[in-house]
Amino acid sequence: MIDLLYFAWVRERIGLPREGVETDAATVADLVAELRAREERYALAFADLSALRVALDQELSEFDAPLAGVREVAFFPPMTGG
Amino acid sequence: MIDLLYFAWVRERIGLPREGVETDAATVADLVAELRAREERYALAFADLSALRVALDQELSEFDAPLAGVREVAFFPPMTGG
Amino acid sequence: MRIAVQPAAFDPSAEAGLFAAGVSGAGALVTFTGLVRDLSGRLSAMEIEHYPGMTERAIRAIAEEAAARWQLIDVLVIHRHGRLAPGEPIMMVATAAAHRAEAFAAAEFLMDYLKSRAPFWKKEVTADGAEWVAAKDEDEAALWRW
Amino acid sequence: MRIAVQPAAFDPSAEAGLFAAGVSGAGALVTFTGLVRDLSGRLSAMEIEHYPGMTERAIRAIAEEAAARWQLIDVLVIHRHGRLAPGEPIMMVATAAAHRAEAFAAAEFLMDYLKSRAPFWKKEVTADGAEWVAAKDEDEAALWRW
Repeated sequence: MIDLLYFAWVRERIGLPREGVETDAATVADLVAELRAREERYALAFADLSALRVALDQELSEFDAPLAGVREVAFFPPMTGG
Repeated sequence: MIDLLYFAWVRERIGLPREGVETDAATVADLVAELRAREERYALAFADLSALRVALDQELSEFDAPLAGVREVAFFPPMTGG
Repeated sequence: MRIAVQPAAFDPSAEAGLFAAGVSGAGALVTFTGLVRDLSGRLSAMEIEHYPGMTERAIRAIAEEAAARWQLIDVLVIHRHGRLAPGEPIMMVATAAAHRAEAFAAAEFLMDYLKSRAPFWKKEVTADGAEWVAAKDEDEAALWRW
Repeated sequence: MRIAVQPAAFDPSAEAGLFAAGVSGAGALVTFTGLVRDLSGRLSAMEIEHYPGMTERAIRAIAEEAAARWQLIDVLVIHRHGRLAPGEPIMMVATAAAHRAEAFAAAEFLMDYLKSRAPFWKKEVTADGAEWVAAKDEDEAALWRW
């Protein structure tokens, strides 16, 4: 079981901040493909990966990164702090 | 009559902060030549012009600048503010 | 090194005073304060979302990178989240070093990385609704100079 | 724009607070504070000589040049002269702008020019005597980037 976290407009489009999923996805991109296939709101949130960032266990990562051993995956738009 | 001002080690070598001079010097360099010829302490203070800066009427200037109309000439080492 | 991620308002000048008082041997102190700007004249609030846990980690990693690159005597980062009013301080950084070049470079580095690599997202709230602030290409480009 | 050349001690964080309170519409505030460093462990005082009249003119010209180069909402420069103790603030600059890049650039520009173009001379006083601080080549070189 992996925890999925969503922030900013990703959270708003999907309609929840966090959920647990059971998945055999090998990479983040595989997980995104599973999520897109679920429902329209996921397809919409993940329509353009270039507008998204991903963190694995609270470290910024890439969409082709492996998911083995990962407990927490967060999806969000580019950050706008400072 | 021109007011001469000396700062930092220029002031210390010459032994006074300010004096008035009557001069027909055309440029700062001519004035420096006159001062050097006066006394050892002036010769010492003006030995190396590359170690000195000059301001004419409170604006940084050059040693080849003309003195016509100038009322105040200040000699000092490179500045160390900030 | 102090890193604070908090909903509470803070007083940047008071924090700068505390920071300065805790530093010894510095020749140069630099502070940066970021404030909520009301560009449209209609901003009612700025809402800042963050990723608890990752935020502190990311800021600490950025501050440690700064400390590894420059000889810093101390570093302070404060960043708010939650709902802020126009004009309120959003965040500040402070750096203390022997020389001005290091203090300035470290403060600018911290700001550039906090902008694009710390997990905060800003939303502008006006009477007409709310809109997420888009990341600027120039902010991403600013990272390339380091 | 406030420029103060004074023998009196000042509190940089209190001045930063006043500066911030007087600014409206800024997104970015930068402050720099320079402090007397005791490099040898034997410094009893730093004496700062200046050229009354020219000092204010030179600083104003530098600040006006900064205001012409960058969109600044406000600028503050405070510089002490006379006898200072180790650890005391020598001077500060503060800049307020819409964006961080302008506030940082203007503050660094002000510092680089104040170092080498404002008529101040520092003398370090120790138990063994007093010595004028030599200008550094790197401070002159710093002007070339602007």
